[in-house]
Amino acid sequence: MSQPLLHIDDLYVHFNTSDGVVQAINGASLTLNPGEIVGLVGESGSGKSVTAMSILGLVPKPPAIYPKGRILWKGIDLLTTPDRELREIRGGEISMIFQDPMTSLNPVYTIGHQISEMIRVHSRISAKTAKLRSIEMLDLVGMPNPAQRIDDYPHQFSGGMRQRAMIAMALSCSPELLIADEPTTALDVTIQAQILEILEKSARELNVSVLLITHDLGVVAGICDRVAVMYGGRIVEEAPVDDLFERPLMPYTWGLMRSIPQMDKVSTKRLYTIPGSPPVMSRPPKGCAFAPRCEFVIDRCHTEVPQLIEYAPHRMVRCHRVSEPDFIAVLA
Amino acid sequence: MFTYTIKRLLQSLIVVWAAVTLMFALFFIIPGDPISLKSGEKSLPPGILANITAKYGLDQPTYVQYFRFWGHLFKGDLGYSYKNDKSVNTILHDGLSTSARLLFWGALLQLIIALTVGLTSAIKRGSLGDRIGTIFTVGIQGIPVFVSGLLAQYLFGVLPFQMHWDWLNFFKPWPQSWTAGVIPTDSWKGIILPALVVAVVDAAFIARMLRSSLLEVLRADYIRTAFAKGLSARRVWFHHALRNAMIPVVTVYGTSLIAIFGVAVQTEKVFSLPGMGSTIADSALSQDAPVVLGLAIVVIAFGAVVNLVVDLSYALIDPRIKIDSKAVH
Amino acid sequence: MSEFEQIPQSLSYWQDVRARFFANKISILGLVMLVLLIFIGIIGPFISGWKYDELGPDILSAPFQKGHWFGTDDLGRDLFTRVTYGIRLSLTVAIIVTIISVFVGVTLGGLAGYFGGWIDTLISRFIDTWQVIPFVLIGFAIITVFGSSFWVIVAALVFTGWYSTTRLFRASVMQVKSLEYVEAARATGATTKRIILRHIGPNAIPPIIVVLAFSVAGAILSESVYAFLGVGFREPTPSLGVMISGSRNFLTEKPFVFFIPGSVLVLLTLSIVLIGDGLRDALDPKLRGVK
Amino acid sequence: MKVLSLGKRSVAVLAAVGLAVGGTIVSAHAATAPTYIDCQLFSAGEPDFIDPALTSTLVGANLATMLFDGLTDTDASGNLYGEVASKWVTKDGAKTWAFTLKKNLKFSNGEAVLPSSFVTGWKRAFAASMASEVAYHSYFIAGMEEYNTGKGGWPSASVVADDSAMTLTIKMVNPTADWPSIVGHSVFSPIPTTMASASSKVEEDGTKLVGNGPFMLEKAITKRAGGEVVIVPNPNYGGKAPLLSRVTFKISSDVNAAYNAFASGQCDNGPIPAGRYTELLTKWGTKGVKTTLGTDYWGFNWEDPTVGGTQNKYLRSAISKAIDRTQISTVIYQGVRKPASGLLPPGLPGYKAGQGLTSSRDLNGAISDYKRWLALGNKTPAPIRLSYNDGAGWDKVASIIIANLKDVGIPAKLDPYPADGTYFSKMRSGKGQMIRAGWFADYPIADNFLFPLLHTKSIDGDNLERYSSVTFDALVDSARSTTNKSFAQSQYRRAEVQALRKDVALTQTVNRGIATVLAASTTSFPITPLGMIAFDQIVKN
Repeated sequence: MSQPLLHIDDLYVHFNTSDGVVQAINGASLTLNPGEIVGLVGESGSGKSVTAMSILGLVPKPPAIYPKGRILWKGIDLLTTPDRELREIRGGEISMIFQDPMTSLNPVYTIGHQISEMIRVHSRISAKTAKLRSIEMLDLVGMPNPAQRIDDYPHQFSGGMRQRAMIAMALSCSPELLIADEPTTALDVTIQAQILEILEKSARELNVSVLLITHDLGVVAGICDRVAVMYGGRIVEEAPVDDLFERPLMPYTWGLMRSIPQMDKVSTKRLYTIPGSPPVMSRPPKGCAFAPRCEFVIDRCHTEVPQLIEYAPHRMVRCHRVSEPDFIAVLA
Repeated sequence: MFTYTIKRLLQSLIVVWAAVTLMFALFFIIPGDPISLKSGEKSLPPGILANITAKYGLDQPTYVQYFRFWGHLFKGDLGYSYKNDKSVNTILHDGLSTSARLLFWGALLQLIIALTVGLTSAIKRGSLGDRIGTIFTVGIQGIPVFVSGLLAQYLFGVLPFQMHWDWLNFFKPWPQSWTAGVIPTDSWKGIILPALVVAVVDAAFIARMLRSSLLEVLRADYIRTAFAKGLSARRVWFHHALRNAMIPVVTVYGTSLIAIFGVAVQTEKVFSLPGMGSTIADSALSQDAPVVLGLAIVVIAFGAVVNLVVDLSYALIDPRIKIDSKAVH
Repeated sequence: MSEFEQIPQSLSYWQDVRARFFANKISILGLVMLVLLIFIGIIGPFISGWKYDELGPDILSAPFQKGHWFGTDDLGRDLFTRVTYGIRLSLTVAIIVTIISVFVGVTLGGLAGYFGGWIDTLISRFIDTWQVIPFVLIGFAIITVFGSSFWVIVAALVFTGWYSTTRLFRASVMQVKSLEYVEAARATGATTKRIILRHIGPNAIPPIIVVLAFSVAGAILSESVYAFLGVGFREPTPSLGVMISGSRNFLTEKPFVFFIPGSVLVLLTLSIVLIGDGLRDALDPKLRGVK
Repeated sequence: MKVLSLGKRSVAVLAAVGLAVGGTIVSAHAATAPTYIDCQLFSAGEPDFIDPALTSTLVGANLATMLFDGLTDTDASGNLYGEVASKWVTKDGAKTWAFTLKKNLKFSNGEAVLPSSFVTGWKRAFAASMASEVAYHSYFIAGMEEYNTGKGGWPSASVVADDSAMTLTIKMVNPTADWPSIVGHSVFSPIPTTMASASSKVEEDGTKLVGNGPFMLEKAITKRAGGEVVIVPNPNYGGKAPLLSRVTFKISSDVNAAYNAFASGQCDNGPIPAGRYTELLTKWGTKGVKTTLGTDYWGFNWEDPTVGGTQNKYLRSAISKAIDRTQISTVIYQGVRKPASGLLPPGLPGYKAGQGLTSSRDLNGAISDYKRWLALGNKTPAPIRLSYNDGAGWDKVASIIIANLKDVGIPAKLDPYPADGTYFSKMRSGKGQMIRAGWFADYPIADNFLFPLLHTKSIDGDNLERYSSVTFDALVDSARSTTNKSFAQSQYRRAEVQALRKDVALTQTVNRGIATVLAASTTSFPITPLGMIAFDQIVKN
């Protein structure tokens, strides 16, 4: 196997706040290969966004500190890369789109200006060429009349169109990795599917890896090759998407799946909800972060953090009870 | 944009007309006897008073005076001082040459100080510089201009002399080479301290406004986007953040430009500068209505122009403002 | 990073405001300063042993000499007594002016903001007109025409201050009016009076409290400016502006005559500005729960 | 050299207090006579006019008298002398005055000064369209009031000029024994024919202002703060030539700025800012201090039930005796204005000291007078209002008087009026109780004080007290209509005693004075009792 594109190696991110140290990430590891679309799933507060932002160095320091770990981008540790080089990677090799297209575009500049600006930062081309390239990109993401609309301001677009423009911008410098942080959360349900489709289509067409961050397993199911589930600042399970849906190995993943409404099964039962609330990361539990909410909790879970182990090829899981066959059967 | 500009221009003209009429009413209708200043310690015989009244047209009904006033105004004639028959145009010209210099440097310094302090304290948030900046900007708001003017005179004139701190003395002639022929020597000497006094109060306010506005903008999602695009911090601050942060600041700057006249009056009084402000103050005290009114027209028109420019620059800075609707305010 | 911050235990809005205000060290400093100044203003004249217009034989005597704590002015009057009266005068004038301005502002601004339409247009255009006339000119006009008695000065200060409160209250009413729950109240058929009193009023109040503080500071400043320029209170009224104006001639030889009333005026306005700053931060719902 | 170094030191300090008005120091002149730079004259803002037909202020008149010579003038010792006139006579008991003019006098443009030059000047000055504030001085001449108010034509029978005989004959309305003094006022200046139709705005182009005085204008006037007026000797002047080759008047926005310009070495003289006399006189010496023909006083409203009328005389005398004039003089004027002993100022022809009730404080007398007043059935009055026009420092004088009265037990309070116009019109209509007033002589004659200030005919005019006494009026009237100078003088003195001592219609406080700071190089700086600086007689080393 060739060198992975991105390898997050045992990453820790803490925040110094007035309430004490918030341990947002406590040893997360994740690998992305070229051309792969990987989903990173978790509740809000699980650290998925911080992980994504850390890749691009967008977490403000202070208050953030990185006590341990590396983020290797084609073998280079992004955490220690000087700002000047990091800037070239940002947008040029790794680009990112955000949750709220309403606020993620600068309201005082035209869409065209904002896309061209990105292009011209990363390649020495004329303004005119950059504009043509922008129109081309908008066309790629399915923007109608891109040549005219390029001179419009963000407030003149609908939410879906703005997110298309964001995708166009993110892809305009032919990055190798696109981080999409909840790209559809703020959009209407009808638009969500379109955007995901455009995202997948464009990524496959341009051979761009995607790290799709979402709290919605349904989104992941549609387009991802592989899924990593995050809870309490750690990756708790990682698997090819089909395997995961077929047989979750971690009680949290299991819970998540049961809470998805299923259209094909008619059920009279109430929709499942995971009891309790997410851990407070300024005072994280001593053992497994999920232990207080887990239906299958054993004493050991409260005292000892389980290790991420390879349960089967390409299947990683972090649970003390994964070695118990009965337990696995229950989850399935 | 064009129709909007025309519409706003007309609105400004109406505002100027209304404000001037208000001033006219205050000075010509209510007191009734503006000639009283002629008759000071020594009383004047009625015949003499009648001659003077007729000379200034004050024997006419008020509405005739009012229309005559506008008639003359359209011809560019602001009338004549009751005090010494001097043309108000000349008085205005004389006062304006001093005030314009003071206010130009004052407004410029104000902008420079405000931008420097506001930007650095926002960017270096929480640093020692930011804290000093905050104390400076909060503290200065409690100091009225005439107090800071006198304080400046004490600190940069009296004290350095008494302590023999020649390097601090703003009133010592400065080396010729400093001016390098750009501005006449005595303009520099005369104007730098008053201009600083003019600048500093509202500069502090604008700096605070800019700082909080910038901090709010820097938290915005599109700033994160800009960083994610691989832009340098400098470009993000100046190209993306500053322009957005300027929107509320422009209003404050406009208001402060209108208010700068009040500041100028005090500064000119404190520093004995023969500008518009001190002229209006003296003329108002002696009820020399033509001078007050003539100079007030200029001040009012200036205020209206500033308002207009502020409104138009909103539209330029922020495309979200729909300039063809009246939702500007 | 708010998603990692703890949600504070639920407090009522005003408890929360109070907690936040008292957590602000600078506003506390302002409050302490103001209380101290008011205290001196109240008891000063009783303990100084002089009257504010009592001429003494010691002219321009330095502080802490011959029974004058702050020295005397050019007529041998006790500066401490005059300064304490100055605090009383400044605050009295400023508070009266503020009450009237806020009353005018709330009435006109409320009318303009709630009813909109031609009432709003009329009031807004009037504000536009008034706004371009610099405040000193308004003061000059009113005071030179009607003289400089107490109530004329109050009127001049109201005339220079009313429009900012009006504009602010108008904006705040318009904002609250468009909020969903007011729309809802309207939809359920609540009367105009009820909507104004029960729904809009209480929500538009926080900005008024902030304006109140800044308006008091502004009125103190304006009053002193008028006095300095010779159109406000005049000798021998112990206004701080009058004292500072009279001190100009002694700046080189007896600077304390300037520095004493000057610093009292600065401390007075500064303390109120600091309190206003603290109140604004404490009342702003956007900052609620954030330390 | 000690003085000089002291001066140099204070330069920077004082320059700090207000910015010195711009301009450069004129360096040593090539001409033999020294040049002179004056910062004193126009130190309180721009002059009103320097056109003699219009100027109503001391500073304007001062410059006008340097540019124009009238028929007569008063010298620094207060003596009347002929300027253009060589002699004057009246043959009909001061009803008609005939002036004989000096020959060969010229205007600065070369035109001869003839009797008809005065007719030209007066026709212009007293025309209704000029609306001159000082035109009323001409009302002594028969038919001139009608001419000035537009009710009659030019009274050619009253002003007869005979250019060949060089005589000017003037007919008066009433016998006017003091006419030779009155005609010395600058409004009676002659003008050349070129100025005959000059409007009231002639000063906008100052070069058209052509006179016959020792100086002439060098360039157009820039009458504004920061500007200057420059006069140079008139080459055609017939009298004694000035000792200076040029005088530059700098116009300052206020006294502080003017003083700072002086202190920084830009001028040869300057004014003294109020309240700093003592400090500055020690620095610069007292050469420039001079008493002038002016008196400050407080009048009692004759119609007021508390202080007015003969029945309240003892209250008025108590107040008069209670006032500490020395305190006012030293605390407020630091000795520049000296305690006055009567209404007429020292230096005025016919002046006699001690005409008033008292010039020094008499506390016991005041207390006993007050007791006598109370014994007449009066109760302690409501605080007596001391009315004054605000903004000119009178509040301080009033404060001292209130403190003085308190020692006697008489309550009093301040009663300021905002604008001068309002104040005087209110006082004229009888709204005051104790009325702040002052008078500066138009011409050096006793009548100029006594008639306008206290005569019944001056009620509604400058008789702010609305004082009316048959005895007083009879004394003044008899003095006015006689040509017997010593009789007139004794009548005026009796009238002054009647009003001040017997009726106590007013109580004088201080006599006015002028304080000028002078550079060490100025060795002679003559000021006339009328407050005019004789720039043509200044001696500078």
